[in-house]
Amino acid sequence: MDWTIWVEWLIKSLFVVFALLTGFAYLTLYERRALAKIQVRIGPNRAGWQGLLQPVADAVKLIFKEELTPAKADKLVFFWAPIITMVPSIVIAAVIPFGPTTTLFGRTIVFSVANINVGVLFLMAVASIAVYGIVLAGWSSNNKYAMLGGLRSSAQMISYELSLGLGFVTAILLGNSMNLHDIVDAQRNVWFAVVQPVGALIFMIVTLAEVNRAPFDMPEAEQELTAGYHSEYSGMKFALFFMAEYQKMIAISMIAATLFFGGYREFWFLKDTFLSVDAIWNIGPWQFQAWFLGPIYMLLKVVVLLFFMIWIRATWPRIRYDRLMSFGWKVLLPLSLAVVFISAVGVLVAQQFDNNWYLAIIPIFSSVAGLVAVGFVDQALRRKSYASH
Amino acid sequence: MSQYINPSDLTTILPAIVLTVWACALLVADLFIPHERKGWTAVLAALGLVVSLDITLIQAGGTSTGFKGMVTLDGFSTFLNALLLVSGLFGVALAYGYVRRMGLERGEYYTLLLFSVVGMMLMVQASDLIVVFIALELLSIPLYVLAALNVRQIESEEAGLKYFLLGSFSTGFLVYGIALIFGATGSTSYSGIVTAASAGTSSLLLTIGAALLLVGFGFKVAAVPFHMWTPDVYQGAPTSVTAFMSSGAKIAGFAALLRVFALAFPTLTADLTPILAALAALTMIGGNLIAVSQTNIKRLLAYSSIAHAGYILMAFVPYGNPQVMPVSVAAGLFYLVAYAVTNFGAWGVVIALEKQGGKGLEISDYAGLFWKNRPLALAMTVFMLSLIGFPPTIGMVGKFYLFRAVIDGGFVWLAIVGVVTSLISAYYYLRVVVNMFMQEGEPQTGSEFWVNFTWGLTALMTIIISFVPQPLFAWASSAVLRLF
Amino acid sequence: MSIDLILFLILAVVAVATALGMLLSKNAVYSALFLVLNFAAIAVFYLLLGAPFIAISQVTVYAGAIMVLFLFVIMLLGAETLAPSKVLRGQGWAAFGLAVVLVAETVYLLVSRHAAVGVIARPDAFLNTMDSLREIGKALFIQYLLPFEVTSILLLVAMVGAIVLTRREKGG
Amino acid sequence: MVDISYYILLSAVLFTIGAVGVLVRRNPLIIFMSVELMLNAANLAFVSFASMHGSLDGQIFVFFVMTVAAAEVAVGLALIVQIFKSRHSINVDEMNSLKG
Repeated sequence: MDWTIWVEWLIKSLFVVFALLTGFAYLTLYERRALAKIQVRIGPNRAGWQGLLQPVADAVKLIFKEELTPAKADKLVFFWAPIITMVPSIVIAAVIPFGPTTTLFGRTIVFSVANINVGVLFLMAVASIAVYGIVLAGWSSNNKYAMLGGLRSSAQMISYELSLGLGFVTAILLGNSMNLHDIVDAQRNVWFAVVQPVGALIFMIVTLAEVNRAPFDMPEAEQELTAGYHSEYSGMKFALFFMAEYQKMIAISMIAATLFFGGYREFWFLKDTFLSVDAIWNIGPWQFQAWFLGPIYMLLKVVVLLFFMIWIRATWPRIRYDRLMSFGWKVLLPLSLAVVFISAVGVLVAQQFDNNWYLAIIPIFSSVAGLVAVGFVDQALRRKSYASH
Repeated sequence: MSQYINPSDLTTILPAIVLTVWACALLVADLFIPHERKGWTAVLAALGLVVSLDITLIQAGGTSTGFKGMVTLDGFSTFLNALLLVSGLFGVALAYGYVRRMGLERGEYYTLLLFSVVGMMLMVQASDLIVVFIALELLSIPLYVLAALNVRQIESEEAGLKYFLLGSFSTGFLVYGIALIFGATGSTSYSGIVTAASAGTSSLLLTIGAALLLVGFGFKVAAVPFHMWTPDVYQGAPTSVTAFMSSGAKIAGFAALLRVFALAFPTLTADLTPILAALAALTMIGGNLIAVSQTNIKRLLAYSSIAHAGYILMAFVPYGNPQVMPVSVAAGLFYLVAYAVTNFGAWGVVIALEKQGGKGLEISDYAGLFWKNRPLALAMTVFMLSLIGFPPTIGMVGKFYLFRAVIDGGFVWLAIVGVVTSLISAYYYLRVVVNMFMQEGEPQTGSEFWVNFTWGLTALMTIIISFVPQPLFAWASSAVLRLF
Repeated sequence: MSIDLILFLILAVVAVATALGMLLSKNAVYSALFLVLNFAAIAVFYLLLGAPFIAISQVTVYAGAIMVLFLFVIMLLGAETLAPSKVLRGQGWAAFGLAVVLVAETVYLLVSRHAAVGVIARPDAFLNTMDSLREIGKALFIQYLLPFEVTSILLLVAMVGAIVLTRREKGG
Repeated sequence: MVDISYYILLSAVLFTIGAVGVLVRRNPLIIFMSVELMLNAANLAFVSFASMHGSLDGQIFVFFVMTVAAAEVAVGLALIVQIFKSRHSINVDEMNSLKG
């Protein structure tokens, strides 16, 4: 191992961390402005041009705020909980590819911090330990509201993790690999969101629950639990939770983009044009691959996906907790199982006949399954016994 | 021939597959059976057991291996699977009225029982330690749940928890033992182990592994000194569950142990025989001595079952001696039948006398039973005599075969320990009998057809087989011979 | 001392220390957290031993699911601190004896087998083991098909069991 | 290059700590965690031996042990929750409705 690989790793890691941190800062602004527009308000526009310096102002405020630690709190865990929440939200981005493999300065560069072949499993592992921070924050605060928030979040995240994992399985089946680079490359011709629309939809619903966003933001439902697991947090420690939430949003959008929306690859109508990430540009004496388009496409897709999250927050009421749980277990989980089964059958049939058009049975049958599920929910809601056990 | 699965794989474990599918279907069917008619679930469960038993008997005489050598079908497995399925039937019969009377009636009771039987059958057929491990869990987990089923009685829940904690503790030993065996031989299949072991590599790791395996199984079959959980669990669990698990789990545990030791560890005789002999002696002495001071019939029978684990363990002691071994294993199998039949009968009588809230379980509650309900008292007498090993009962015949095998194997002292402890046991078993005949009392007995049927049938079997033991013993012997 | 050995020793110290921490903590939450750290250390060992799939499964299953459930139950029941340990019926001595025996055994194992056991080949590129992943998949569905299927039944039974235990029948 | 016997030694030490934990602690949750530690020690031994033998079989076994552990946890925690609901105490010492 020569020293250049360390330099490469360092640069890539710094890039990812930097992207997430600035992304977080401007996502807050983005959200506030977008929410304001939806609610016909103006939103923060005073600090700097169009409020672009607002995140800086927020940061200064949070840093100088007094930090309180409840007297009967478990000091050690109370201190570590925000950090434990924060770290997975950054680490999870390590395996996400943000550009095609290319040759730069005579070296082959892979555009992800860690190009591991069990990348999807890595995502699963990190997603599954993300719950610790919230649970521990809730417990260590020695506050009933915080505790209930922590309990709710752990139950909610564990429940929705099943459907999340099945969403990963769908992508693995279609991409025939657990390596995220391979999965992205397999979407060269058609996005998995097109092949498996129901799977993509389930995945996006589940990610909302995994990052505790509206309408699944039970752990911090203010009418019921004050501020949930971070009721007792203030100052920088609160800022860490805040950061973690928005970074998770970004990371999970990146994952959704990678698994279902072609990741860093160009949009389908740009295939084989000079705007494709595989295109070779000739500018004067230089000839190079347009790899730098990869991060740009990724950014575009992430921004759109984030907008959907914000849009949902602006327009949807919070779901009642018992309904949230029955929705996860009784609707999403069976539907995800059906979707995985249909995908597996479709892939198998396509392989048997060696004709990718047979993959068309996947969207057809899974849409039927999805409609059946919607029908069941509708029936249950009509009978008003949806929540009863 | 597919590389994944072949018809011969399926036929090898066909009875278990049928029972599994039946249990899954029953799980669904139970949803449509109204709460007042849960008896139907029991009937359907019994039907499944009968179908599976039918297939087992049709398959009798066939031998095959399946699933890449993971399971074996042979005379040994047929014999024990039949015994396990009959135990399952007795388990359902005893539960049928009991769970309703005690207010425990839930459809899942029977489903879990069926799954437990599937685990036992797989354990009997396993020829790879990985299957032994998973089958053991499959038989145990339903039993943990069933033991804790009576949510109205804290004893039941505590029994479930204790059983669970000790059970998973013993699983830890089992898994570590398998890990060491795998390390020593590079394989978990019996044939792989024996191939590697006879090549003479690293026998120390293998010995430690086998010893840890023995510890793990020791917990499951309740051998002293791994028996601490038994009395509490047997007492706390609903009696119908206790009856089933004291027979079924023990049969499956001993069957797997027999197969593992006979097939995988023939090279370890020198190291393991003394341990086994000591274990058997300790179990007989310990179980019988503590039983003397018991006043609760469930605890008494619990210690009695510990003591009988000791007697069955005697069958293992000469396993390294190729001349004696077939006979001793046959004796072990015969004794398992004797124990199962007698045990179900005795627990059936206990169920007939048990009242709501754990009443009617003291030995003094049996006072005067003979004058109140003669058939029941006579049946109980038969079972007590059989547990002692007194003629004319199946227990006597079983002990006779066992002691003969052990003496043939050159362990006269062990046979003497067996006889002496049997004499000790006569004291406490006869105390129950004396209570029934000589004391004054007003015992209340329930009368449910299937419970009566169970104790009646087992009492008849206990006596009849003792007069004509040869066919059964011949079957057991042939079963054993096909093991090799 | 090679770098590998130093790494091993550091991790081994972490693993043993966290295991002891689990054992000695008064507070069940701390016990659970120590155990999580222990599982993480063991996951790193799996990586060193060239088993990345197992390592990641370890994190997902043990740290991500099992221990979260433990924490959940501890918090739900408020069972953080129960009465201090009382040693019952000579179990302490039994434990001490067991510990001595097992440690003696392992030391003996170490000394006696030191010559016989092999040295692990350095798992060169543990990052690139898609092949081993495929191999594991194939092994599960060919050689170990039966245990795999039985495991699914086992999970079903566990699920039914847990529901039977925690959910009372209506009116029951 | 670490000698495989170090790994086995480590796994034996962890197994012992787990076994001692089961015997000396009275809180069923901690007993249960100790059991999990024992299973993990066995898993470590399995993976070490698999790497020594150069075979995947040991890793497969670990996979099964993990699944079984998950099943056990589901049932075990359900039992503990159930007892707690009816007793509000889960200390094994206080379980004296059954004599020792």
